[in-house]
Amino acid sequence: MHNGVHGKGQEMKLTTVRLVTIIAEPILKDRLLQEIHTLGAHGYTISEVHGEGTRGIHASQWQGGGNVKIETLVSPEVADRIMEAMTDHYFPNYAVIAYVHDVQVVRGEKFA
Amino acid sequence: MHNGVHGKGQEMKLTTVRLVTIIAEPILKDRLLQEIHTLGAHGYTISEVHGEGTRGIHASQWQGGGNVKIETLVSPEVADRIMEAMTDHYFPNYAVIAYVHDVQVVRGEKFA
Amino acid sequence: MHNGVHGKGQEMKLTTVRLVTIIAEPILKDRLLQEIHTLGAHGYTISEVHGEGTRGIHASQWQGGGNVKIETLVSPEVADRIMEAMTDHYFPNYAVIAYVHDVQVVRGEKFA
Amino acid sequence: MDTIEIIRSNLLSPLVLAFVLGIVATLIRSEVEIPEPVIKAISVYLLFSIGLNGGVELAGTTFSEFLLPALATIALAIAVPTWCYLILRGPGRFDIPNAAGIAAHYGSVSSVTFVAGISFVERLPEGQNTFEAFIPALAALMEWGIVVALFIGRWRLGASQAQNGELGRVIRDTLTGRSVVLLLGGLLIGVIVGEQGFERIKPLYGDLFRGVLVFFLIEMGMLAGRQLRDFVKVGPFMAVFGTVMPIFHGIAGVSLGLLAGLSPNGAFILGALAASASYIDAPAAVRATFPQANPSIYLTSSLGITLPMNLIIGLPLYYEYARWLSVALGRM
Amino acid sequence: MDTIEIIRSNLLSPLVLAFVLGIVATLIRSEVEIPEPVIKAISVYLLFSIGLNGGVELAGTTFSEFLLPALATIALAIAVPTWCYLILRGPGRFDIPNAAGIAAHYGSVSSVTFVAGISFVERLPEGQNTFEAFIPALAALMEWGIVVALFIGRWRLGASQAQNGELGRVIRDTLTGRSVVLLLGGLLIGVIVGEQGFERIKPLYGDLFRGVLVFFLIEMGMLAGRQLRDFVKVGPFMAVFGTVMPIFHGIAGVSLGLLAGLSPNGAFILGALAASASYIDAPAAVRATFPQANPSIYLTSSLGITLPMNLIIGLPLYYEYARWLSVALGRM
Amino acid sequence: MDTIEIIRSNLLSPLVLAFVLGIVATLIRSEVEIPEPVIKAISVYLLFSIGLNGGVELAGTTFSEFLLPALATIALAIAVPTWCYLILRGPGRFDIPNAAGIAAHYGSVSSVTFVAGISFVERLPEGQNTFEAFIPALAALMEWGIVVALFIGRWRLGASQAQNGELGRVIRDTLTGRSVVLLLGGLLIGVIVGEQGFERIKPLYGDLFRGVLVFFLIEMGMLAGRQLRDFVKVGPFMAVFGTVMPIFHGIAGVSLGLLAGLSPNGAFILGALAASASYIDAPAAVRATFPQANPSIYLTSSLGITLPMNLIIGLPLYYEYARWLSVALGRM
Ligand SMILES: Nc1ncnc2c1ncn2[C@@H]1O[C@H](COP(=O)(O)O)[C@@H](O)[C@H]1O
Ligand SMILES: Nc1ncnc2c1ncn2[C@@H]1O[C@H](COP(=O)(O)O)[C@@H](O)[C@H]1O
Ligand SMILES: Nc1ncnc2c1ncn2[C@@H]1O[C@H](COP(=O)(O)O)[C@@H](O)[C@H]1O
Ligand code: NA
Ligand code: NA
Ligand code: NA
Repeated sequence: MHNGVHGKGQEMKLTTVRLVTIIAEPILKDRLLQEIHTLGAHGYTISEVHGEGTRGIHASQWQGGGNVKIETLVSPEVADRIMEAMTDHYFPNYAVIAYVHDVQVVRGEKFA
Repeated sequence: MHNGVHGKGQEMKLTTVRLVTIIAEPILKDRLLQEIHTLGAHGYTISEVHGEGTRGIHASQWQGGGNVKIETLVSPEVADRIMEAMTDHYFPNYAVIAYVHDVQVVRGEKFA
Repeated sequence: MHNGVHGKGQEMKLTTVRLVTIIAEPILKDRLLQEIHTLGAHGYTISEVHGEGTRGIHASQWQGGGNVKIETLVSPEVADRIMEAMTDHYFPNYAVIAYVHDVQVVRGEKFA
Repeated sequence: MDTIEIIRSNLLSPLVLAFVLGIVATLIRSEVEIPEPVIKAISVYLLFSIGLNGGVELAGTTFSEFLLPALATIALAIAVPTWCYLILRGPGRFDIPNAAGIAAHYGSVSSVTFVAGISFVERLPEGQNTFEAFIPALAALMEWGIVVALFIGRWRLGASQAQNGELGRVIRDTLTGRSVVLLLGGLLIGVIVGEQGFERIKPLYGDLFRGVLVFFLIEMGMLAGRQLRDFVKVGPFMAVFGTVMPIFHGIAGVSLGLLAGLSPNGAFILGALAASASYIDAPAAVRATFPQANPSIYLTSSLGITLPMNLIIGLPLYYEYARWLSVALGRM
Repeated sequence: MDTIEIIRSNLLSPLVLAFVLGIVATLIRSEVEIPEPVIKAISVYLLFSIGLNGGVELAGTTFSEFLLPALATIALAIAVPTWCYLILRGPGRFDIPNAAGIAAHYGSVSSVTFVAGISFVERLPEGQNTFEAFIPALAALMEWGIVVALFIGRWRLGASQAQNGELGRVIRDTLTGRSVVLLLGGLLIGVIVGEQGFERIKPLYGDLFRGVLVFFLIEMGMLAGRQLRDFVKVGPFMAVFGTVMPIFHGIAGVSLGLLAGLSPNGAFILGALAASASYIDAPAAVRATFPQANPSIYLTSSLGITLPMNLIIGLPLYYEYARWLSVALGRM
Repeated sequence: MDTIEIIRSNLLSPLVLAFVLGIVATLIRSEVEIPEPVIKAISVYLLFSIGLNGGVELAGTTFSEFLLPALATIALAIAVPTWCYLILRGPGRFDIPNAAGIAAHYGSVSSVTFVAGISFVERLPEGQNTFEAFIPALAALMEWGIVVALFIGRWRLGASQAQNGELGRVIRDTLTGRSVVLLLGGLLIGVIVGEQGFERIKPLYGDLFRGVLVFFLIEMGMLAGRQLRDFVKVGPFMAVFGTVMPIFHGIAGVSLGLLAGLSPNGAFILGALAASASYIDAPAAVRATFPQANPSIYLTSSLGITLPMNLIIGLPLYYEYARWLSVALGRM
C-alpha cells in the first residue's frame, strides 16, 4: 500500500478515508444532507445527475428524471452509520442507491 | 476487509460490486446506454462533464466540448463484458475512456 | 487481483492507474488544469458541483456556491506529484480538497 | 352549435396548437427541446405577470367584493380533495397513501391551466375580456388543496406511518411556494405601482405575455407527450377519473363562482382552477409525505390525461357553461 | 458600386456587427458568454418564428407555385453534396469518410445563415422586403442534403465499414430534426391561426425577432471565433473550399430559384440556404455514421470559415446577384 | 420634503419592489428561483442594451465633451480604492490583503446599481430624462478601480507574498471583462448603426429594457437576501463602512461629475457608479490575487449591505444631491 511520498525533501502522509456516494431523487436532497451531517460528515459535494434503475419514474420525472449525487468523505465509522441509515430510512420507499469505497487523502483529520 | 456492521443490533452486509465509469462524447450516449443494458447492467447514472484528452476536438465541440459520464454498478462479469465492448467498438474511433473499480453496496443482488 | 479477461478468444489486459479527484472553488479551474498538465497528466474531466466543507463561503458564493470537480487518470508518480502540489500551493488559502484511488483501465499507456 | 364553435376556435388557437406541436414532437421522438432553466424562468415570468396585471387593475376593488369568491375558493380547496379521496378509496380501491396523493394533485392547481384560462379570456373581443383583478389571489388560495389532501391521508393513516415532521414542512412550503409568492408578490407590486408605474414595463409583462405562453406550451406539450406514452399503465379507472373529475370540478367551480358573485369570466377561471390538477408542487409534497404512494399513477394522470384534456376541450367547455349558467341565472 | 454599397450596409448592420463583436470577444479571450441553455432556447424561438411568420402569409399560395421551387430545392439537396463529394475525393484527396462527411455539411443548411438571410430581406425598404411564404418549407427540404451525402459515403465505402444501422437512424433524425419540426410546425400553426390569431403573439414572434437574432449572433460570433483559431490546421485546400464553394452554391441556388419562378428575394434566400454549411445537425449525423472522419476538418471549415464568410460578404453578394440576374432575365 | 418624495417614489418603483420581493422570498425561504443561465444571459442583455442605446445617441458628441468626465472618472477610480484602503487599514484594523480586497470592491462598479441608476433617470418625465450618451464608457473606465486596489495591496505586501503572475492576468481580465466588452462593444455598434439601424431592434433593446431589469432584480434581491443573513458576521465596522462610504462616494462622484461639466443626470449616474460596490468581477480578481483575504467580509458587505442600501435609498439621495448642487452651482 502506497502511503508516503518523498517530495522536496519532506514526507507527505496519505491517509485512507471512505468516500460514500449516494444517488437519490432530488426531493431527498435536504433531508439527506441533514442526515449525513448529523451522522458525523463534515462536508459534502453534490452534483446533478440523471439515471435509471429498477424503480419506475419518480416524482421529479417531469423535470427530466434528474437525481442528485451526494459524495462525502468520512471515517469508516461514519460511513457505516450512513450506509445503515440509508438502508433503514430510504431504500424501502425511495429511488436511492449508495455505495462506498476507500480513497486516500492528505489531511485525514479534516474528514475524521 | 470491512464487510459487516453491527448497528441497532442487526448486521448490515456490504457486498463488493464493480463500478464502471465511461466518459464519452455525447453522440454515443444512447448507444452506450443500450449496449451496457444489453450486456447486463440494471441501471446507470449519467452526468454532464467536460474534458480534454489526447484526441482533438470532437463533433460536439461547438456545444462547448461537453462529454457524458456514465456510471454503472455491475457484477465483475458484466464489468468485464462492458470493458471489452468498449475496447472493441468504441476506443478506435471515438473520444472515450473507461475505467473500473470496486465499491461496496448494501443490496448486492440489486446490481448482480 | 482481477487483471485479465478472456473474451472472444483474445485476452484483455487491465492495468491499474490512479484517479486523482480535486474539488475546488471555480476561480482555481484554469490554474489547476495548467498545473496538473505540467505535472504530467495527459487529460482531465471536469464537472460542475456544489458543496460545503469546513471553510466559509468563497468568492463564487454569489453564483450559488459552485465548485469544480477535476478528475484525472494518471500514473502513481504523477498522482503523488499532484497531491503534493495541492498540499503546498492550494490547501492553505483555498477551498479545495483532493483524494486519490486506484482504478483499472484497458490501455494503461494512454495515462502513463 | 355555439359550443362547438368555441371548442373549435380554442383548438385552433396558437396556445393549443403549440401544445399539440409539443405532443407530436415527443411522439415522433424529435429532439426539439427548450432547456429546463429557460422553462423555469418562463414560469416565473408567467406567474409574476399575472399577479402584476391583476394588481394594476385591483385599485377600486373593495374587500367585500373579494370575500365571497375567496370563501368559494376555500370551499373548493376543501371539498375537491375530500371527495376525490373518498372516490379513490371507495370505487377506486386505492390504499390511503395513493388516494391521498392523487387527491392532493386534483385538489390543487396547475399553473399552466390557470394561465391558459386567463389567456383564453384575454383573447376574447374587447369588452368581453375582463375579469376580477383579484383572481391571482384565488389561485394562491386554491394551492391549499394540497395541504387538505395530505391532512386527510395523514389522519386516516395514523401519524406513525406518515413521514414525521414532513407535514409541517409541507404546509410551510405551500404557503411560501413559488406560485403563491409570485402571484401575491406580483399582485402587491401591481397595486403599489399602479397604471402609471406599469406602463414602462408593460412591453414585457403585458404585450409579450401571450407569445411567451405559446412558447412555454410547446415544452408543456412535450412533457404531456412523455406521460401520454405511459397512459396504458394507469389503468381504466384512472383514465376515467382523469377526464371526468376535472369536468365535474370545472362545473362546480363555475357554479360556485357565479353564486359567489363573480362575473362569468371570473367564474370560468375559478372553474379552470378547480378543474386543473397540479403536477409540480403536488408531486413534491406527496413524495415528501407519502413516499409509498406510486408517482407514476399521479403523474401520468395529472400530466398525461388531465392537462391535455383541460387545455384542449376543458377550457372552452367551462367557458360555455359559465355563459350558459349566467344567462340561466339572469346575470347576462 | 451598388454592390459595394450593399456589402458595406450589410457589414454595418447590427447583425453582422454583433457577430463580429462575438469573434473579437473570443480573440481577446473575454469571458462574455451567453449560456448554452439560453442559446438553445433562442434557436428554437428563431426557427419557430420563421415558420410562424411564413405560415401566416401562406394563405392564398397554391400548391403549383410551391412545386417548382420545391423541385429546385430537392435538386440542390442532391447535387450539392454530390459534387462536393467528388471534388473532395478528387482534387481534395480526402478518403471516403472525410469526403462524405464534409459533403454532408455543405449539402445541408446552417440555420443561422438562413435566419440571417431572412432578416437581410426584412430589413429592406417597405415594398421590397417580401418573399415567398413557403420558404421555411424549402429550408426543411434542404436538410436532406445530409442524408444524400451519407448515402454516397456508405455506398462507396461498402456497408460493412459504415456503422451498422446508423444510417436508418440518421434518416429518421433528419426527418424529425429540430429545425424541420419547428419550421414545418410553425408554418402549419401560422396557416391555421392566420393574421388574426397571430396578432396577439406578434410582439414576441414578429417585433422582437431581429433584436433576438442580434443577441444570438454575439454567441455565434464567439463560436466561429473559437474555430477561427484552428484555421491553420485545416490546410489550404479546405480554406479555399470553404470560401469558394459556398459562393458557387449561392450562385447556383439563386439561379435555380429564379428559373423555378421564385421572386428575387426568394431566390436570394434559396441561394443563402444552398451556400450555407450546417454545423449542428450535420456533425452529429456524420459522427454517428462515419466516426473515422476527422471532426476538426468539417467543424473548422463550416463554422470557422464558411459561416463568417457567408454572413459578412456572402449574403450581400447573393442578393446582388439575385437582383442582377432578375434584371438580366427581364424579371425586374 | 422633495427629497422624501423622491425617496418614496423610488421605494415604490417596480424595480425596488421587485428587489424587495426577492429579499423577502429569500427570508421566508421560498423557492422562487430564476436559474443562473438565464440570469447570466439577462446581464449580458442589460449591459449590451445600455451600450447600444448610448452609442445610438452618441452621434454629435465631441471628444472634448468626453475628456473632462473621463478624467473625473479616472480620478475616482484611483482615489476611491486608495482612501478605502487607508481607512480599512487604519481605523478598520484590517490586514493588507483584506484591506486591499475590500478596497477593490468599493473602488469598482456594480452593474446592477449602474443599470438601476440609468433606469432611474429614464423613468423621469420626458425632457428631464436624458444624460450623456458616453456614460457607458465611464462605467467601463471605472472598472479599473479593481486594478488600483490590487496594485496597492501588492505593493504594500511585497511581491513575494502575493500570487505571482496573477496581477498581470487580473489587469488583462479587467480590460477584457464582460462588462467592459459589452458596454464598449454595444456603444460602438450603436454609433455605427445609428438611429435607423437601431429602430428594428429597439423592441428588444429599448422597449423591453425596464421590464427585464425588474425581472433581474427579483433574483438580485434573492442574492442580497442570502447575504443579509450573514449580516451580523461582518461586524459593526463593516456595517458602518458599507453604508457610509457609498454615500460619501456618491456625493464625491456627483460633485466631480458636475465640476467636469456633466449634466445633473449624468453626474447622478457617475455618483451611482462611484457609490456602487462590485460583487462579480472584484471577488474573482481578489480571490485570484489575495487568496488569504476573507471572502465572507467583502461579499457580505458589498452584496448584503451596500447593494440594497444603494438601490433603496442611495439612488434617490444622489439624485437629489445632484439636483441641489446643480442649482447651487447655478447650472439648473
Ligand atoms: N446499477 C446502477 N448503476 C448506477 N446507478 C444506478 C444503478 N441502479 C440505480 N442507479 C441510480 O439510482 C437511481 C435510483 O435507482 P432505483 O432505486 O433502482 O430506481 C437511478 O435513477 C440511477 O441514477
Ligand atoms: N487522463 C485522463 N483523465 C481523466 N479524463 C480523461 C483523461 N483522458 C481523457 N479523458 C476524458 O475522456 C475524454 C476523451 O478522451 P480522448 O479520447 O483522449 O480525447 C476527454 O474529453 C476527457 O473527458
Ligand atoms: N468531507 C467532505 N466530503 C466531500 N466533499 C467535501 C468534504 N469537505 C469538503 N468538501 C468539498 O470541498 C469543498 C471545499 O471544502 P472546504 O475547503 O472544507 O471548504 C467543499 O465546497 C465541498 O465541495
Ligand atoms: Na384542482
Ligand atoms: Na448548403
Ligand atoms: Na465604486
